[in-house]
Amino acid sequence: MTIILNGQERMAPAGSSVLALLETLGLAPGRVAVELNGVIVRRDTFARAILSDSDRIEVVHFVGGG
Amino acid sequence: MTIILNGQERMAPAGSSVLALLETLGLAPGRVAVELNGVIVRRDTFARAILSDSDRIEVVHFVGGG
Amino acid sequence: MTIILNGQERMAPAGSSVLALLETLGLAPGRVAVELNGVIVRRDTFARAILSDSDRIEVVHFVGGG
Amino acid sequence: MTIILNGQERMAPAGSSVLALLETLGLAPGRVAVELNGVIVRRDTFARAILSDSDRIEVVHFVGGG
Amino acid sequence: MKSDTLTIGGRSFPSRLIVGTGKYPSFEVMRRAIEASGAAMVTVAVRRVDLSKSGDALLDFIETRKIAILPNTAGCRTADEAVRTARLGREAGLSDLVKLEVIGDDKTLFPDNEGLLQATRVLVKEGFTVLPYTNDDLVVAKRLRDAGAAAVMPLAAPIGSGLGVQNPAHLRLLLEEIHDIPVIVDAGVGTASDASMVMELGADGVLMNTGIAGATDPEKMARAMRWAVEAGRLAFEAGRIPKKPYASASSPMEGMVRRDGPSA
Amino acid sequence: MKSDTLTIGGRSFPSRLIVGTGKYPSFEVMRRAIEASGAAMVTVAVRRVDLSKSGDALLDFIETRKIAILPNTAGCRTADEAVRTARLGREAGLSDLVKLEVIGDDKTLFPDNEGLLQATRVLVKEGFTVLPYTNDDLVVAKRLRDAGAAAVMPLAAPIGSGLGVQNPAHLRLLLEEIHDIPVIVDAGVGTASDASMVMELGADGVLMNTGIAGATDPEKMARAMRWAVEAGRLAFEAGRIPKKPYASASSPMEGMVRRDGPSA
Amino acid sequence: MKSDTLTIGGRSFPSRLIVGTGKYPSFEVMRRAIEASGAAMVTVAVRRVDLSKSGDALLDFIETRKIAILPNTAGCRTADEAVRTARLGREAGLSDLVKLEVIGDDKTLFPDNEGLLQATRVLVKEGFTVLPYTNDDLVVAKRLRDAGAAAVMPLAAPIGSGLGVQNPAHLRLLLEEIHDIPVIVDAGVGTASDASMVMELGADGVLMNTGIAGATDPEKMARAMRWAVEAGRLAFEAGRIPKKPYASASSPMEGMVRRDGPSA
Amino acid sequence: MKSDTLTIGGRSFPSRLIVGTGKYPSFEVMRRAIEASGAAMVTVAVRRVDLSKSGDALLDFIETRKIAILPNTAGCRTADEAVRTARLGREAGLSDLVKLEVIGDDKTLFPDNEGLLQATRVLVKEGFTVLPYTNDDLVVAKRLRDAGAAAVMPLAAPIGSGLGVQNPAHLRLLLEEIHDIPVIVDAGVGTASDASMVMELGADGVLMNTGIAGATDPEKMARAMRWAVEAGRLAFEAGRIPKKPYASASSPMEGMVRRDGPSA
Repeated sequence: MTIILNGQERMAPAGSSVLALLETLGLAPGRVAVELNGVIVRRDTFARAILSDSDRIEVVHFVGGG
Repeated sequence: MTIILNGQERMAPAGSSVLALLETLGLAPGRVAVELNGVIVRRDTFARAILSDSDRIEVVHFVGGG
Repeated sequence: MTIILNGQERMAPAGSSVLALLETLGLAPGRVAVELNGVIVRRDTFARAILSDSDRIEVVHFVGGG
Repeated sequence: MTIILNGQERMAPAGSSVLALLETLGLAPGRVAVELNGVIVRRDTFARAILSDSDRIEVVHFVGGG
Repeated sequence: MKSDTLTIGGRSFPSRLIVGTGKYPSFEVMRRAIEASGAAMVTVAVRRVDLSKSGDALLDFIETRKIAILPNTAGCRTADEAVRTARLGREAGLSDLVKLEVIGDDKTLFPDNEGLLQATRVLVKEGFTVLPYTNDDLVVAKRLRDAGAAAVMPLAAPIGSGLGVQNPAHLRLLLEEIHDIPVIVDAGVGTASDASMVMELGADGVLMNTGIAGATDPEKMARAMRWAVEAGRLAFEAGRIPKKPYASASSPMEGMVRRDGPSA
Repeated sequence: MKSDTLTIGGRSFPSRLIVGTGKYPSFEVMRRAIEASGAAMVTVAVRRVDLSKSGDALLDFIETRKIAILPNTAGCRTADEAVRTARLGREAGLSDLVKLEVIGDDKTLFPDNEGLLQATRVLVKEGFTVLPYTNDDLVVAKRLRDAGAAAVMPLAAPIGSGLGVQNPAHLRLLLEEIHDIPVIVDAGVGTASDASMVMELGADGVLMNTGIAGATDPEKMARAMRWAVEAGRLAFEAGRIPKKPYASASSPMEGMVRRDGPSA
Repeated sequence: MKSDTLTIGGRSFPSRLIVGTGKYPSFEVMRRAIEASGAAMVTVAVRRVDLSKSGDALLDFIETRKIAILPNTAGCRTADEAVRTARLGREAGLSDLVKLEVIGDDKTLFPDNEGLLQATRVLVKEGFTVLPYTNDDLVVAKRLRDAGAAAVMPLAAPIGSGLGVQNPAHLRLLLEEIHDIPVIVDAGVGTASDASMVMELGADGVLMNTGIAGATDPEKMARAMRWAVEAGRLAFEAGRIPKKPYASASSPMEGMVRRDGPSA
Repeated sequence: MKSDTLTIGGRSFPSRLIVGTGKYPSFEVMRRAIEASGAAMVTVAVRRVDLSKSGDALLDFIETRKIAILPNTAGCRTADEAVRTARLGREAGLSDLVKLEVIGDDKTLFPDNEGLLQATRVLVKEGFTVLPYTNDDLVVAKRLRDAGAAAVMPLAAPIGSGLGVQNPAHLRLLLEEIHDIPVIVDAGVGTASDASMVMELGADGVLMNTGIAGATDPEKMARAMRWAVEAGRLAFEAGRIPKKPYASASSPMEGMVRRDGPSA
């Protein structure tokens, strides 16, 4: 299926969870925040949150700022 | 009847017009603006605007200001 | 004899030394500077510096200042 | 003879007056000031002031300044 | 563009200086000060007629054929109050001009920009030529412009304080961005150089009251302000020299008479 | 005392603005700027005639019947040099006026006050009307006055810097103490408000060159400076309002139309 | 009240200085600067993970057991964007603190106070501890406070400009009126004296980033800022002397040794 | 060069702050303030012993093993008086250090630079380490240096005025030119940011008295000044960011979460 991750199209296996996606991306779940179709996904539900085709996912973290 | 002129109670003959009121007060109609119960009374209708009991009338003019 | 000490006349025994004067005044020699007729009297010569009649003596010390 | 005019050597006929020098240079006497060997030559004596060999002459005028 | 013409809402005024009419020792002193100032527009307040006394009327001392009346909404604390006062002012003066004030704090008389925007929107719809008194907030100035204000009038300093321009940097930023309507600096001008500075920053005009009315000699101060505004505008148009940290001689360094003759 | 009259050494001049003649793009631009400035006195430098070229002469562009010439000793680094230059200037101009400069540092062109005092004493004895360029040092100003200077000319900022008054506090202290001779602020004025501020502090006059000559439009800037000096002087005489930390309304707080009727 | 304790929303922090984490030459330099600054809270931005590169993570260089993380909404231009970013920041950091920015102009990065108020209301309802970045507008500060902001953070000057406090008079007026929540001056501090001045005006804290990160030696500047904030706070608490226009001797005038003896 | 070491005439002092001992409410308050300031040198005045009263002696409250005594010539109006007082001070303190004052005006306590130079020359010849109190006159500072002064001590503002640096531009020009001896800014510092600013301009040290002694809490203000001097010096060494007229974001503009998802 196709998802839109941080504004860019990307393929992902059907039925993937947010957690699985993060693992694929090599990202530690403890350091990111995830928004799925505009709604925050709480960290303790990453494993249960299942992606669907055309989902819009935002994965953000902290960078230097003032 | 009793009207409230510039926030203060005052007696006025029943059926008085705004124009009559101004004349009684010694005020030139060309230099003031009048509000009757919160609505502007245009200058050319001063003679036709008849006051009723308990009316609230504001008569204002220009004073020095910055 | 009469000396002028810090601008004011004062009696002193003839032949007094600067050191004797300071002792009379109750001043510790280590904390003051002395000028005799406009010339500095070094501290180690206080005992040898003998006053004469009409001498002008300044005895100064440190006070708070900026 | 050789004179030093405004810091530079220059030939001039022996016995020249300051006035003659100015005329040779095309300068109006009314607009300049002249110093001969460090001494001011007043304008009304330009004709009488005769130059000698090695004289140092300064001819100045007004320029824009603040 | 003439140096001394200020255009507001399509109308041209032959002076960039607008003066208030409050706080003068007498109407006669005011009359002379207005004349000395060269102002073509004066602000007035709208107040209840005081029925307990009669006396001279302000307008008898203003040459209304030559000088435009700009009613204000001074003292209003809400958009509603300001709109109501503006309407009364229009009726009294038969002109659409209004200096719009919505005050958000009594001690500083700083504007409530939220209420100001609301009132501006209402009054623009009713056909007023709205001149809102605001602070040096560029974002608000843009909003007021977009809401249809005929000018924006940022403060130099608190009303009546005489402190002069407190934040030239932010005022400059505002002036750089607001071009399609005039920017008239209102409030806080204390003396001539304050007025000049405002104009040098690129303001289109200045509005002041206390600076003139409260001076020891208001008429003379009015004349001072007239020339100060003119001077500041001319300096803005003339293009000032850049500031330099070091000196730069005005007289040439060549041609000095030096050392090679005997010294004096 | 008329606002626009400056009296130096017993002579009266109908303007408080003195302008320089250096650094203009052309003599013609200078001529127009001087006229626009209204100045009644202009400074000039004394330099060797350049024998390698001919051309227009400065004085052809100055209306010397109406405008006094003030030769300077710009560029002089010692009292001796300055005295020598002053003597040459007097001879060239047939006037006793001299703007005396003794420069103590090439980068800042700050005065050497010690040399300045020496040269002042010599020139006063020779009958000159001495106007020394100095810094904002009150003690030196008193000495110059006591030495017979006809005026003192403290700087606002380094020559040609355009920085405006760098130390209004010290300039004010100087102006409070020096009364018997005029104080003319010389150097550092960059724009109109600088000139106004100088006059508001109580200065008797201003001297400037680069601020006008270096502007994009020197003639217009000259006019700006004319009005700025006039405005500043008038403001000084008019007595400005005191500065206040808080606001003070210009319109009366009584008689407001408030809440007791239905809102708009 | 200890000089160096800042209390926000019921939490106490052992430093009045908050520093940013942007613009450092490296994370290691940042780490040392934060340590030198003594700050107990640092701001961070919330951004998309850049999937095209891996590398060091910001948080590896911040001792999060001792230092609180303050996510910001920098770059957001609407209340909606800011709210969304704040929620993401909370999720990433598991803390309710948010430095709220709603930017109204790209060139100046001045706040959009209307959007700021909206976003503040939403986030307060959601349990955030909201620290809004605003300008020196007292009326807006009161509204933010009334909307439940945990602090207000007025600017000293445009973000990253290093200009220092541009309007001490208006900042002082704001500080006089806002007492129940801390006022933390945010943006525009360029050097140590700027930070001291902010604290002397009575601010409860200072937030800065570019002033430290952009210095030639960020670690040393961080230490400078630490002492500057401490110094300014102490000076505020110590009660400075009033300013006087004239001199006042520090040494006594009595007891001078004068003239009555032979001179030296 | 250590940030906190000041070297004068070959001697090193572990603080860049020098404090006065005048005007304290009591010797005990002074003692604590000196300790809090971290100063390694204190100024004292030389006065006739007052024979009419006895009491505590100043020196009992100064830890003279750690703190150098710097006798001043405060109140002297001529070079002769100052030389005489300096000699007495040396004798009383058995140290060659002298803070040299020759006052030229009683209202401003501005220096008489001519007398200062004369006295400096005499005292240098007699082996004194001369620290002359002068104004921000670069030309005089060079002369004092050339006359053998161990430091120059230009004022920030009139003594005791608390006005802070009145002319940073001229002070900067002085600091740029005087390198071979320390420049210690003396007089006029009113609060912490004044002290920081002085150090940021590149001064080697600061001397103050009234700013501390006259504060409501002198001990706390002394601590403030200690950190302020340290902060200002560190900031000077750290290299501040340049000032910019516009904003410059501290957080990256890339990676924003924007509009492409549903809004909050």
